[in-house]
Amino acid sequence: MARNQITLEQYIGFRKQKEFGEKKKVNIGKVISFAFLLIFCIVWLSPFVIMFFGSLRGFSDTMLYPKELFYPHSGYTLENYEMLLLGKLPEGIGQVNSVQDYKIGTWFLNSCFSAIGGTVLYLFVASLAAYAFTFIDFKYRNVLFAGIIASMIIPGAATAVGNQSMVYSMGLNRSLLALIIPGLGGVYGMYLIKTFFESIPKDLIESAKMDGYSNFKIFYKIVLPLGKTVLFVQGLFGFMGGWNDLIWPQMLYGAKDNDLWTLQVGMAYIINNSKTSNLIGSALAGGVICLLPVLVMYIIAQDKIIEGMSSSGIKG
Amino acid sequence: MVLALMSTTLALVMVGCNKNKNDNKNDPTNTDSIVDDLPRDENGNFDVSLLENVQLNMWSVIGQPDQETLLALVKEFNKQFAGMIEIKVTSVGHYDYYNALDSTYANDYGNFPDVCFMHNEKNIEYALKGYFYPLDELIEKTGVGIDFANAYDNIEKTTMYDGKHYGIPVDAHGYLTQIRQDIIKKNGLGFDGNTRFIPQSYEEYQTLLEGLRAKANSGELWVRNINLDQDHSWYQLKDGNAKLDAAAQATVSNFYPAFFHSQESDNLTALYVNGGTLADANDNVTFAQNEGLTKYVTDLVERYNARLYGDAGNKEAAFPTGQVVMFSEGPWMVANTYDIWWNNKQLSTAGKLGVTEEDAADPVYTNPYTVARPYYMAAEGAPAETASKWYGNGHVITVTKKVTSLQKAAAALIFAEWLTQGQKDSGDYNLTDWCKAGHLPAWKNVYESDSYKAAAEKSITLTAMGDPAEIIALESSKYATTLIAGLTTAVGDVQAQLLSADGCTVDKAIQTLLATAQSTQEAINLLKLGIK
Amino acid sequence: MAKTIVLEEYAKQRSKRIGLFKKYGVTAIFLLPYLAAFITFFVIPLFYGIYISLTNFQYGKPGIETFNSFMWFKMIFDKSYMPGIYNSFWLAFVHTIMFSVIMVPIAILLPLGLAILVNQKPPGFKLFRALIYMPSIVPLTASGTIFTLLFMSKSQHGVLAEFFGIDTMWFIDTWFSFNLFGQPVEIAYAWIPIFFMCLWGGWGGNFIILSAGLQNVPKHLYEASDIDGCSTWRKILHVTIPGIKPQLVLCLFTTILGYLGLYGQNYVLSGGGPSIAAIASMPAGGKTSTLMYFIQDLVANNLQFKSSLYGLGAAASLVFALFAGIISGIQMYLTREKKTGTKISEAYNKWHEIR
Amino acid sequence: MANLDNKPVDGGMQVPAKDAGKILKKSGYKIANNEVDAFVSLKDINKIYPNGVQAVYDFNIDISENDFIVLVGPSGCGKSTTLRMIAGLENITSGYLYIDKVLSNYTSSKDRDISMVFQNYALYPQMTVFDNIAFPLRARKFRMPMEATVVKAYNQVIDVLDNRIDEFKEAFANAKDKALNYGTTVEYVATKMKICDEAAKILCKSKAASPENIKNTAKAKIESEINKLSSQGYTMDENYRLLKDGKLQYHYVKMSNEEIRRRVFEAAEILDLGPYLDRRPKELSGGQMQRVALGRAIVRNAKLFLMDEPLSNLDAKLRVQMRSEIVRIHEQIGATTIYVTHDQTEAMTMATKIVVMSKGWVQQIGTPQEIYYNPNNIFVATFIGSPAMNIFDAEYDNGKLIFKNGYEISLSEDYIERHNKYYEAKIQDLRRMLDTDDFKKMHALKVLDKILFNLEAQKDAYALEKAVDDVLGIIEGTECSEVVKNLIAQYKAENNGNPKVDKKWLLKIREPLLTFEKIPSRDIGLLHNAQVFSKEEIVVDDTLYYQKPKKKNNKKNVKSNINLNSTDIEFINNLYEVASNLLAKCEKALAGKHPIRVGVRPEDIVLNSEFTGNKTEKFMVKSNIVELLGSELLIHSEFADANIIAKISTNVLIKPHTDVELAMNQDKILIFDDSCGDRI
Repeated sequence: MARNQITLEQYIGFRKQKEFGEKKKVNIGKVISFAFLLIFCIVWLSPFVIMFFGSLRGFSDTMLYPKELFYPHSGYTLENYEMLLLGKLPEGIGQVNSVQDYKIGTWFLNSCFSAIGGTVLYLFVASLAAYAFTFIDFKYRNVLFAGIIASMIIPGAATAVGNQSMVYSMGLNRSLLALIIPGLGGVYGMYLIKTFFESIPKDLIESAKMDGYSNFKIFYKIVLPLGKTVLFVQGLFGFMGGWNDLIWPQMLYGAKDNDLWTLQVGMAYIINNSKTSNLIGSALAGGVICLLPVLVMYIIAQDKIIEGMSSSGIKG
Repeated sequence: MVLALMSTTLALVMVGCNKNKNDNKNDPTNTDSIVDDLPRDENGNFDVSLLENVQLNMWSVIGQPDQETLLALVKEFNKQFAGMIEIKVTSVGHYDYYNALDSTYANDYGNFPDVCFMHNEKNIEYALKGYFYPLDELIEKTGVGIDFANAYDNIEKTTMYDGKHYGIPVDAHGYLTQIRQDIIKKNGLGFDGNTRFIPQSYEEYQTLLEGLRAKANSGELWVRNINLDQDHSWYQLKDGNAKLDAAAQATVSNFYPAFFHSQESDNLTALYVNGGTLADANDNVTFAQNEGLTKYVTDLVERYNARLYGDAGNKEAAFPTGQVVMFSEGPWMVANTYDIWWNNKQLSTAGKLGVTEEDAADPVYTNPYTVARPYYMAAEGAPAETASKWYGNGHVITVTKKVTSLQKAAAALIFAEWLTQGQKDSGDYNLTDWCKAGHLPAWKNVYESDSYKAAAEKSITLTAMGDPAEIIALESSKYATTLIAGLTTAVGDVQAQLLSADGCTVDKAIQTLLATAQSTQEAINLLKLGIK
Repeated sequence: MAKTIVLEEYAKQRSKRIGLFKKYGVTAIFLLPYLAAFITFFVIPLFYGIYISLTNFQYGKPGIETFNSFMWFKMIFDKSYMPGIYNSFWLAFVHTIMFSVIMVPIAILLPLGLAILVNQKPPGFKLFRALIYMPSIVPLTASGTIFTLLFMSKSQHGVLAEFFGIDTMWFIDTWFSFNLFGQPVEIAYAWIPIFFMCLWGGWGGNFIILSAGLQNVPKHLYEASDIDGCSTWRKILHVTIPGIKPQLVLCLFTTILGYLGLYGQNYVLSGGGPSIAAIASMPAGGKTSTLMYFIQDLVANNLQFKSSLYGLGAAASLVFALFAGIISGIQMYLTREKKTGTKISEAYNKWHEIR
Repeated sequence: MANLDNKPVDGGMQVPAKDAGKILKKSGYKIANNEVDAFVSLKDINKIYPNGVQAVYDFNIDISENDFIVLVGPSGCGKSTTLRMIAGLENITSGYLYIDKVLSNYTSSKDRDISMVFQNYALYPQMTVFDNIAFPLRARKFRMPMEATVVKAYNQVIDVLDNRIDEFKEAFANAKDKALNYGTTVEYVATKMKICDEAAKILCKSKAASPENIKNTAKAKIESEINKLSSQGYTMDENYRLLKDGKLQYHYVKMSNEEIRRRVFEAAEILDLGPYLDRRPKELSGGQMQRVALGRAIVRNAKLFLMDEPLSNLDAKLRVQMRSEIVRIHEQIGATTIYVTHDQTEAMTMATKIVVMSKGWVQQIGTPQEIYYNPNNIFVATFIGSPAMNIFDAEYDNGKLIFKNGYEISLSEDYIERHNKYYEAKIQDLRRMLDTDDFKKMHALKVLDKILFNLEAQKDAYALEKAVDDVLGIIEGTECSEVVKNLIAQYKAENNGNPKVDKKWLLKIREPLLTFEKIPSRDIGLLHNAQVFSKEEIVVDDTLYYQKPKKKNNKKNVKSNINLNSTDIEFINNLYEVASNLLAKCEKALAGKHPIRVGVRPEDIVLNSEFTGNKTEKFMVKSNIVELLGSELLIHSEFADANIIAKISTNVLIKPHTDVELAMNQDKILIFDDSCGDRI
C-alpha cells in the first residue's frame, strides 16, 4: 500500500488546522451550480439518448407502441440501419420508393472527402500564405494582407452565387473537388494561423537562415512543428465545418445528384421523406451515422477543441 | 498548390469554352441535330435487323412495385433484339425524376438519358424546354410502324403540342378510392338494397359518409380489424371499447368515414370532371374560377367539420383496423395492399380469430375491401360530357435530344412500338403485361384485345378503372408543374388549416384557393420574365 | 567574335538575378496557391455575382445573358413591380430579423449564465463544460432528426405529443400576427421547434468563449474591488462585465450574423412552411421562411427558379450581404480602439491653476 | 457599511452571557481590545493551507501608527500571505489580528478600512485614470456630518451676490471660454469661487441677472428650510453642520461629485498624474500605472496601507524613483504602511521596521540598522545586504577560528564567553524539548517505524518483540503510555504469551503515538531552522514550502483530506531525530573543537594597508574580478575555499588578476552556529 509521504511538520499542520477549525467551507455557490448544471446537462443531453434509442426501435413499434421509447416493445432492432445502409425494407412497411435514393455510404465518403480533404488542403495552402505574410518581406505585403483581412467584412452570401456559377464554368459542377477548392480562399483560418505564426520569435527564423536553411526548410522544419497546435485546432474546426456544412453542397449538387451529395444534404432529404412514424426511425439512424464521426472526434479531442475555441475567443 | 494553379487556368479556359454548348437546343421543334446514319439494305430500306448493338440509356420514373414488370419487359425486348438494340434502364425514384432531369441536363449532359419513360403530364413542359424531339418526322424517316390513330385521343393529347407528338403514350391511370365494403354491408348502408357498396354519384357518396358518421356517433357502427392475425370479430364502436390492442383499435373518436383525399390527383379530377381547366391558352390560371373545384374545396371543409373526413394518422394503418372506411390512393397501392395484406384467408376460415360462419360464408366479408373510381366528384351542374369521367395521368416514352443519330432514334422508336403495339407470338400485346400491374392501356387495339380483357377481369384495379376513353388527361402546358403545384398547395393548405387548432371555414378555404391561384399566376408571370 | 564580359560583372549580374528569383520566386511559391484561390473563389465570384444580378443570366448557360436594367433589384425593392416576390422577400426579411431579435439575447445570456455557474468550479466542471458544448457539434441534420421526432404530431406519435400530451398539430397555426408598415405578418407556431433546435445547439461556442473570458478576468481585480468596498453587484458591473467585454462583443456579433443566415433549421424542420396562400408559389413563400431560405430556394432547391430566376438569387444574396456587411461594420466600429480624451486633464489643469 | 457605523464595544467588558450576542450585534460585531496599544497588532498568527502546508508560523508584531513596516524574504516565505491575511483576502487559521484595537479576524476586507496596492496594480482596464482613482470613493458610503446643504448653498449665493458679484461674473465668463474647457461651467465656477456645486448651479442658472430677486427667493428658501430642520429637532452650527442635542449628527452618504473631484485631483497632484487623468491603464507606462494604483490607495485616507510588492514589475531605474516617491508619500500622508517585498534594498531604504521572514518563520524584526548589523542568524545575515555577506566554513577551537586554509583568527574573551553561554542555553533548551511527551512519542514512532521496516524485511521476530518493549520504555510516563501498554498486554494475552509480531498490530500501536500538536511553534521553528540552515541539510521536499508543487507530486500535495488517524502516513523526517542530533552537536561544540561559520560583510574586508582599526592578520588573495561601482570597488576573489567579495573605497585602484593584501575588521566578525545557523 502506498503511503502518504509527508513531513512531520506537515502532519502537525494538518492536526492544527483541524483543531483551529478552518474547515473547508461548503461553498453554497458550488453546490447550487453543481445541482443546476447536473439538471441542465441531463435535460440537454436527453435528445442524444432519444435519438440513439429511437434509431434502435423498429417502425412497427414506433407506430404501435410509441411510448415505449427506451425499451421497444419488440426489442432493439437494427432494421433502420439496414434500411439506410442496405436498402433492405423491413417487412410490412409497405412501399417506400425514396429509400432507393438513399446512398448513405456514398454520402458518408463524400463528406469524409470534403471534410478531411478540404481541411488538409486548406491548412497547407493557408499556412504557406501565412508564412509568407509573416516571415517573407515583399513589396506591398502589408497592403495585400490588409486588403485580404478587410474582405472579411463581406459575408459569404455575397460570393456564394458567383462561386456557384464560377464552379460551373470551371466544369467542376460534377466533381467533388467543388466541395473543397472554393474553400481554399478562406480568410479567417489563414488569419488565425498568421496570428499564431507572429508569436513565433523572429530570432528563431533568422538564426535558422544563418544556419543556411531555405524558406521551405524553415517552413516545414521549424514553423510547422511549432504551429502544430494551431494547425490542429484549425484542422478540427475545418473538419467540423466541412462535415456540418449544408448550404454549399446543396447549392452545388442541387436537388438530384445524389451520387455527389454529402451526408448533410442526404440527411436533409431523408428527413423530408421521414416525417411519418414509420420512417422516423430511419432518419434517426441516419442522424446517428451522421453524428458519430464528429462525436468520436469530439470525445477524443474535446480538450483541444475547447481550448482552441477559448483561445480564438480571447485573441480574436 | 499545383492544383490551385491548375484550377485557375482551368477556370479561365472553361469560361472561354463553355459559351456555345447549348446553342441550338432551345428550339423544341428542331431536329437538325439528328444525323441520318441509318443502315439500309440494297433497296434503301431500313430494317431492325440491320442495327448493330445500338445502346440506349433509358431513365424510368417507375418505382416499386411496377419496376419489376417494366424491367422484365425490357429484358424481354433486349432478348428479342439481342445484338441489335440494348436498352439500359436507370430507375430514378419518381420524387426526383424531374429534378434529376433538369440538373443532369444543366450540369452533366454526358449522362443525360436517350430515352425517357416518364409521366405524360410533364411531357410538353420538358419538350418545350428543348429536351425531346418531335417524333412525327422521325417516325416517317425511320418507318417505324407507330400509328397514333390507334391511341386514345384523350391520352394522346398530353404528348402533343402545336400538332406535333413529343412522346409515345403508354398508359393511363387515376387515383382509386379504396372502400371497406364489409363495413358498409354490415351496417346496412349499401345501395340498391345493400347489394352495391360503391357510391356512384355525389349524392350517394354524401349519403354514405353521413350514414357512417351517424352510426358511429350513435355507437351502432360495426367495425372489425382485418389485419392478419388480429381478432377479426365484429364489434360496435363505443368509446372505451378497448378490447383490442390499443394502438390498432377503432374508436368513436378516431373513426372517420373517409380519409382526406390525396392532394395529388383527386383535386384534378374534381377540376376536370366539373369542366374546369388549370390555365387557358395564354397561361392565365383558371382553376380557381371553376365552380366544381370550389365546391370540392368547400366540401372538404364542411365534411371535415362534420367529421366525415379526417386525418386518422397513417391511412394504410387505419384502413384495415376500421378506423377509416374509404380513402384514395394510386392504383399501384391496390395491388400492393390487396395482395400483401388484406387478401386475408383468415377471413374465410370460420371459428378462428372471431370469424363466424356467417362471416366466412359471405363473399363481401371475405373480400372485405374493394376499389372504385371517384364517381362522386361530379357536383351538380357538371357538364355532361365530363361528368362521368375522371382525371388520370400516365406514362410516355420520349426520345431526348441527347440522341444525335437516327439509328438510335430508330431504336428508341422501335422499343416504343414494341412496348405499346408489339404482340407476342400468342397475339397478346406486350402492353397487356404492363397493364396487369394496374394501368389502362393508352391504345385502343390493346384495350380491345381479348388478352387484355381477360387480364382486366382478373384485376380488381383494371376493372375499377374501366375504359381509358373516360380518362381526362392534363392539358399540355409549359407550366404544368407550377400549375399542378399551385392547385396542390391550395388544397393542401386548406387541409392543413383544417387540421390546425383554428380550423378552417368555407370562406377561408375559398380565400386560400383564390390567393393561391393568384400566387400561381404570379409565379408563372415571373417564370415568363425569367426565361428568355 | 565571341562576346566577352568581365567576370566580376557577370558574377554581379548573376547574383542579382538569383537574388531577384529568391525574393520574388519564393514569395510567389508561398503565396500563389492561396492568392489564386482567394482571387478565383472570392474576388471574381464577388464581381461575377454582381454581374449575374444585373443580367438575365441563366444558370448553366453563361454567355447568352444580357443586361436587364436592374429587373431583379426592382423586384425586391419595388412593391408594385412584382408584389409576390416583394412580399415573400420582405416577409423572409422580417422573419429573419424577428427570430434574431428573440434568439440572440438568449444565445448570449444563457451561455453567460452557464459560464458563470461553471466558473464556480463545482466538482466535475470540466465534464459539464464538455457536455454543455456537446450539442453544438451535432450536425444540423442530425439534430433535425431528433427535433422532428420530438415535434411530430400526435397521429405520427411525436415524443412530445406522446409523453407530454402536447398537441403539435397546432404548429400549422398562426401564433400571433401584427401589422408592419401596413403589411400583416403572421408568426406561425412552426417557429417553436426551430426555436428549440436553436436553443439546444446554437450557442456552445459562445459558452466556451464566455467561460474562457470569465476565467481570464484577473482575480486581483476582484480582490482590489473587495478592498475598495464593492458590493457583489458593483463587482459584476465594474469587473466582470468589462473583463469579458471583448468576448461579449465577439459573441454578440457572430451570433447575430449566424442567425441572420438561418437556413438549415427551418429547411430541415418545417421546409419553410406552412405556406402562405398569397405567396405560396413564390420562393420561400412560407411562414418560416428566412432570407437565406429565399436565396437557397432560388439558387439551389427549386430547379425551376434556378433555371429562370437565378439572377434574382444573386440580387437577393447581394442585398443580404450588404445587410450583414453593415452589421459587421458596426461591430468593427464598436470594437475599435477608442481615442483618449483630454477633458479631465484639462479640468485638472484648471483646478490646479485656481488653487 | 453597517460595520463602520458602529463604535466597537470593549472586549474586556463583563456582560451577562445571554446578552453577549445582542451587544455584539449592536456594535456591528466589532470588539475592541483596549489592552492592545499598537495600531496594528498580530498575535500568534498562523496560516495553514488545506493541504497541511503551514505558510505562516506564529507571526507576532505590533505596529504603531505612521510606521512603515516592510516584510521581506525570499519568495514563498509567507510574507504575502501575511499581508493578505491583514487585508482580509485570506482567512487566518489561528491567532488574532487587531487593527486600531478592533479584533479584525472576521471582518471583511471592505470593513477594515484599509487600502491596498497590488503587485500587478489591479487597475480597472475599462476606466480612465480618474475613474480608477475615484472608484473607492464611489463604491461606498462615507460617514459625514449632516449638513444643511440647501441653507449652505443659498447662503453662499447671497454671499456671492452681496460681495463677490464681479468675481462671479468674471468666472462665469471665463467658464464659457472654450480654451478653458473645464468640465461644466458649474464646476468651474464652484471651484473658482470656492462655493458648493449647488450654489454655483443656482448662480449660473440665473446668471446673476437680477440679484435682488434671487436674494429674496434665497432668503425665503433658507427660512423654510431652517424651519423644517428645527421642527425635526436639528440646530445648525456656523459651518452649516447639523446638531441634535448639541451633538454633531453623522450619516452615511455617497460622496458628492464635488468632493470626489477634489480628492482625486489632490491625489493626482501628489502623484503628478494630472496629464494622464483621461487615459486608460493600457495607455500608461508601468510607473504611471503604479502611481495610479497608489492614488487609488491614498485617495480614501485609509488608516492602513498595504502594498504587495508594488515595485517588482518596474525596471530598475523606475524602481528607485518610485521607491523614493512612496517614501515621500508616506511622509506626506503619514498613513501606517505595511509593505511586502523580496528586495532587501527596498526594505533597507524604505522601512522604519523590517520583518525578515523565511519559510513561514519570522527570523528577525528590527530597524534596518539592527537587522544589518546584528542579524539573528545566518539567513538574515546573508539575505540582507548587497553584496551578500561572505561566509566561511571554519573550525572553532578554544577561542580561535581556524579557516580551511589554516588562516587563524583569535577571538576576544567576549566572543568566547558568548559562545559558551550560547551553547549552554541551547543544550538546556533542547533537553527540555526532548523531555516533553511529544518528542518522546516521536522517538517511539521512529523506533516503531523501524520495526515496521524490519518486519517488512522479515527480520528476526524475537528481536522485533523486544523492540516493541523498547517503544513502551520510551513513552513511559506520557499520557499515551497506558494505551500502548494495554495494547501490548492485550496482544500478548491473545497470543498466549507466544507473540508473533505482525503489521496490523504494530500499526494499531502507532495510532496513539500520532498526536503531538502540543509542541510549541517556537520549538518547531528552532528545529526547522536546524533542518534548513544546517549544512547537513535533511532533504526536505521543497514543495512543502513553495506551494508550487512539482508536477509529479501534484496530486499528493493538493490532497487536503488525508485521514489524520491513518496509519498510512509515512514521515520523511522526524523532529526527535533532528533535536537529538542537534543536542549531540551542541554538546560536542561545548566540549571543544567544532565546525562553525564565520560571516564578514564585504565592507569589513579591508585593504591591509588602508585600514587602521582593529584588524585580523593580513592575507593575500588574487583578485579575479574587479567591479567599479563609482565610489567603491568590489573585489571578487577566493579565500579559504570560499568566494569572497571585498568592498573597498576607490582610493586605491586594483587591477584584476593581481595579488591583494587584505584583512578583516576584527570587531565586525560574526560567527554562526553550524548546526542551526543562529548567531553566537
